[in-house]
Amino acid sequence: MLQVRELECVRGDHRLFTGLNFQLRGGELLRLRGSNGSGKTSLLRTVCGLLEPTEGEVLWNGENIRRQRDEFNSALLYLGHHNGIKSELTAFENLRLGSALSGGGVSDEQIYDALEKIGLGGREDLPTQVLSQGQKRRVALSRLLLSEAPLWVLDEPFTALDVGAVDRLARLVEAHLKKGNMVMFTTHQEVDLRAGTLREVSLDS
Amino acid sequence: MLQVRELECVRGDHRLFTGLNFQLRGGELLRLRGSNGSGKTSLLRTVCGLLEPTEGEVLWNGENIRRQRDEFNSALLYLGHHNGIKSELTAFENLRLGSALSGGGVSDEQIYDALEKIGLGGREDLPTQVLSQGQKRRVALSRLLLSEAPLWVLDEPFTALDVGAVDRLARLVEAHLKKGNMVMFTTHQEVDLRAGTLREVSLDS
Amino acid sequence: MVSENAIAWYHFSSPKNFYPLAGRLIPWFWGLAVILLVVGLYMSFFVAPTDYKQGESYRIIFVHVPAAWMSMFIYLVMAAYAIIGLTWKLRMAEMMASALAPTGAMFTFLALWTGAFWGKPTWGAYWVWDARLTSELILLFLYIGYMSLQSAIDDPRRAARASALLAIVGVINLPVIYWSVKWWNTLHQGASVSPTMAPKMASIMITTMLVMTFAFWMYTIAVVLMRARRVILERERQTSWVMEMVNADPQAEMKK
Amino acid sequence: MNQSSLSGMWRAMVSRDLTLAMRRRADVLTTLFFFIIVVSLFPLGVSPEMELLRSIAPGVIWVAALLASMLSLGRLFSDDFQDGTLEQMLLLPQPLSVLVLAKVFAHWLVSGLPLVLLSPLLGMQLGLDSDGIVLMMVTLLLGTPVLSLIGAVGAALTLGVRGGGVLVSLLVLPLYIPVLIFGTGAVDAATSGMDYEGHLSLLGAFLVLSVVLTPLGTAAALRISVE
Amino acid sequence: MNQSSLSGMWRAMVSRDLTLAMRRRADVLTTLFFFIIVVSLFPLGVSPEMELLRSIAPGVIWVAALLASMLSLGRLFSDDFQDGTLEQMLLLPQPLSVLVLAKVFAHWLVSGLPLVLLSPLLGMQLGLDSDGIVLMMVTLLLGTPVLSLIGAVGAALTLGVRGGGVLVSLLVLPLYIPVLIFGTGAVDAATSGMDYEGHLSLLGAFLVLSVVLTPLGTAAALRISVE
Ligand code: HEM
Ligand SMILES: Nc1ncnc2c1ncn2[C@@H]1O[C@H](COP(=O)(O)OP(=O)(O)OP(=O)(O)O)[C@@H](O)[C@H]1O
Ligand SMILES: Nc1ncnc2c1ncn2[C@@H]1O[C@H](COP(=O)(O)OP(=O)(O)OP(=O)(O)O)[C@@H](O)[C@H]1O
Ligand SMILES: [Mg+2]
Ligand SMILES: [Mg+2]
Repeated sequence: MLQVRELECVRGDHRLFTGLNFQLRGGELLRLRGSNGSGKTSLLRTVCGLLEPTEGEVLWNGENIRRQRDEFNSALLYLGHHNGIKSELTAFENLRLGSALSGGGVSDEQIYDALEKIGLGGREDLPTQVLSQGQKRRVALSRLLLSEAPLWVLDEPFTALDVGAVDRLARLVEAHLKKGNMVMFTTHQEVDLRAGTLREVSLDS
Repeated sequence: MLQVRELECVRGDHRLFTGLNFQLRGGELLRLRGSNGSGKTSLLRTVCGLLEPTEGEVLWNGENIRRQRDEFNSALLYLGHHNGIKSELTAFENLRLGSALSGGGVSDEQIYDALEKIGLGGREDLPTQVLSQGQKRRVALSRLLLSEAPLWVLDEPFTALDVGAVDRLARLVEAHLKKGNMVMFTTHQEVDLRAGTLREVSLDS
Repeated sequence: MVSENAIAWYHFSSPKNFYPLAGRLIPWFWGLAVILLVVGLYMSFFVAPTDYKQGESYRIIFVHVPAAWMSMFIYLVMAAYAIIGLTWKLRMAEMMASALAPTGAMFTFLALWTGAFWGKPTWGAYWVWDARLTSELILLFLYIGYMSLQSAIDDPRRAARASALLAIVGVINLPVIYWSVKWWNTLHQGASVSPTMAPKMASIMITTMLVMTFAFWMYTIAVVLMRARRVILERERQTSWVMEMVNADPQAEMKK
Repeated sequence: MNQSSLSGMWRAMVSRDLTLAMRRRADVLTTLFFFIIVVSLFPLGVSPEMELLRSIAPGVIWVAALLASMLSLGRLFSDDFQDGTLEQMLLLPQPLSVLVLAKVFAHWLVSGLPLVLLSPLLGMQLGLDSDGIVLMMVTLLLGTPVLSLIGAVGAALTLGVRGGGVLVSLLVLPLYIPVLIFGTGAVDAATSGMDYEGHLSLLGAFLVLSVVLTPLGTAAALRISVE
Repeated sequence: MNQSSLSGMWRAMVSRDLTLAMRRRADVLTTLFFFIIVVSLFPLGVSPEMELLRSIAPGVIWVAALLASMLSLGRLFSDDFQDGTLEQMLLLPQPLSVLVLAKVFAHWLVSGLPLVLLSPLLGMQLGLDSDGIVLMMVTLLLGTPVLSLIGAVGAALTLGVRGGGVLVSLLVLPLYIPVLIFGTGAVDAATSGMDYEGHLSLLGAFLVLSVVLTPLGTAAALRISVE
């Protein structure tokens, strides 16, 4: 269970949000709303522990994430504005090396399978730098297919994706929630997502 | 008038499109469709003269753009996947220096006005690197408000924008078309754009 | 007593309480600095005897040596603040560390400059690659690196923490550098010119140097407190107490 | 009209790059400090004896200037390339080569000129006499713009190519070598009382040639790299 | 289990960075090439006399190695930072300092080791005798990893900072000085028939110390920089 308590974030002169409280249980989907610059990315990064909050804390299973970094990190999958893939490596190598780093246990077939599913069949062995904007995003998203982490934190996962890919990703999120896991995300697009419990947090005041 | 004749683009092993023909007259809007990796960005860059076509040619007022680069460039405004703004400069400085480079004639008031209109009022004097993803995109888009170029080429201009900003941009495009100018763009989002003549070119085969 | 001290410490480690305290202390330190400086300069020029070998030019020692001492002291103090700031996340300590750096660099530069100035009449050259001179030069580089890093990062919080880390790395290296430079020089150069004067310095000279050192210290504290106040205002400008103060100030002016 | 818009663009470009340089003041200063530190490493690495140092001083200072200028060139186009502003520059309705010349000029103002102004101090530290120091400044004044201009071609070529650094060194350094040889040669000649005017006029000729030729090459390289 | 997953991660990290290095082979070659060129500039810039060259050889080679290693540091974290993979590394369920050590090790394999292997050739060019050459290799073998480890702290601190490339040299070069002094000191001692073991054991001590301490500093710096 993820809990956020009295969180405050200040960037430069702007207090983006303060006294923010919410929690996320298994099977729940949290959608973050807010206009450009309202602090969505900052909040997501704070929840992941990449940004230090000026006040308040983030708890995972009741304990501050800073005091159990390894446990929390192994339960987390974060996808930010950046894709986090190496442009010199092929899509396949990116996924293989990525999974080896985070503890391994993923076979080559699983990787090819994931790439096929996400719509990159036939392009697995191109260096990702020659891929189009949307194809790069897909490589990053295929990590979702390979990971066992119960908590997904997705920062505008739908950007650059075409209609088909948006739909595929939405189904993926729904399946993840069905298994009793948690997803926290933000997007400016209207996406059709059905989930058991949908929570919304808005940062516009 | 923009004309594209028998254009072909090959990247690596993939022939993205071939034998492409279309033309764009004053007051017309051209929307490029196609799934991820179908070659939309490549086509837009070819039209701008940044990418050399493997076959065919792009004509502006009947002449190949490569033989009249300065004339064509002064009639063109291109906005790519990259925002093309300097992160060390403020939004205001970016626009002022940008307009000075492209020939000048824009006053400081006009710039402040444009930034206000695009929704960056109060953030004009922050270095753009601290702006959020959507705010950066808005800085890039405010060039549209300051330019006199008759041909706009926009590569996914709506990414990272929130609902309000998407709407504002759509109205801007409509106004540009009303003046008898041309717009060529691509997007994966569904956007409500009313124009006199809407052309569509699809790259999916 | 102890706990009272601890509470006072804690109290003044918050920028909000530190700001007015510093404001009250600054005039005192300025006063002390001026008095000590006047006394020290009087002693250096009129009380201390003329050196029989070097004549009057040796009097530069009364600026040179205290400046050289200060340059090293200040680095240590700065690193100590950096450690405190990083481990206990005390903002005030971070700010003190960054407020100290320019003064430290200034004294380093002063030591180098007075030394070079002195070197011309005594050694016949502005610069020689002596161990002590070289390590002072390296110290200047460390200070400049610290300040450049700080000014290159826009976000003040990140700037403070990154440069604090650098200061700590530097302080671990400082003895190694000093000692290796010494070794290097003695290995290469048998009997080198070294900036040591007559072995037994007259006690009046030592006293003068100490007075000057204290003057420099008082000056440092005054300047650093002033700089820290400026840094506080800049970094805490979005907090309510700074805003209140900034908004209240004009009214206070008007009442006067 | 065309001429006035050209000079307007020149001014706009130079002032843009100078503004950027002022924003990253640390950048400018670091080139300088790099220069100072590299020169100071030599006494530490080689020997602190003044006699030896004096004899290698012109070479050391010139090599350090060459390295500093080469390093600072890395950022000449790469920032603009990454954030997409270079793309926009290629789409300006003005000749690209003039734009390039303006950029290189601005770059030299903030990274070459300070080296020239600082060199006397370093010359003194290494024990050069005053004749040597003056000549050192003159040669650097003529030579560093050539380094920037030649380096710009290399920087433009490496933009697209990942780690094309080798290519740059291969292309650029052989061209740097004549500048280095005549630069140090002039100082050596002066300190040993020989004639040095031939060296200087050759350096001047290099400068004129590279002002005329390299902007064209750089512009062509940029168009290729942005594809 | 924890231990095996740590060593698995170590292997994964090293093989990832070596794969990347092989993809950008040009990059690796640049470091080497830079090393060679800097050394070769000296006969051109200073003087071609063998006697003089021999006396400055250890210093020149060490300074060149130091600069080459420093330059290659620019890319240690910056690519990973820009494309977001560094962010992902910070979110791995393993201690960051071990990860950092693995990265630095891989980096040394492709940028430090080749310098060591190449140094005899350059030593020969500058007229060093065989004793000097052997000792040069040994000191470089002990010293270059220290350079990489210290440099990593600087690289991590300047991530994403404007003009980080040159700034890193300003931060790191003063810290390199002890290594430089003992490295060249050992070679000088050997060529003049003196005892050099003290130097070597000090270099060894530096190596051990920096293996233990710097990864912690680098990890802390990375966390600060990614904010
Ligand atoms: C640029 C040149 C010089 C630099 C960077 C320099 C640096 C220093 C430093 C760092 C110290 C403090 C050392 C310590 O307390 O352990 C010092 C002390 C001193 N310097 Fe210099 N110095 C320079 C030139 C000179 C010259 C030319 C003289 C006179 C011939 C001189 C005479 C002294 C004396 C007498 C002391 C006090 C020694 C002691 O306390 O043991 N210095 N200098
Ligand atoms: N150093 C800084 N100084 C001033 N303002 C800053 C600084 N850093 C960030 N900001 C502000 O903080 C906000 C950052 O918000 P964030 O990136 O979290 O927005 P977001 O909600 O993700 O927006 P978007 O929808 O555009 O991605 C912006 O308004 C930005 O201007
Ligand atoms: N050097 C290359 N080798 C092989 N394929 C390449 C190369 N360069 C580009 N491509 C391919 O060309 C296509 C690039 O298309 P482009 O970027 O124009 O796509 P797009 O339609 O803009 O897609 P998106 O909607 O994702 O932005 C991709 O399919 C990519 O895989
Ligand atoms: Mg965001
Ligand atoms: Mg595209």
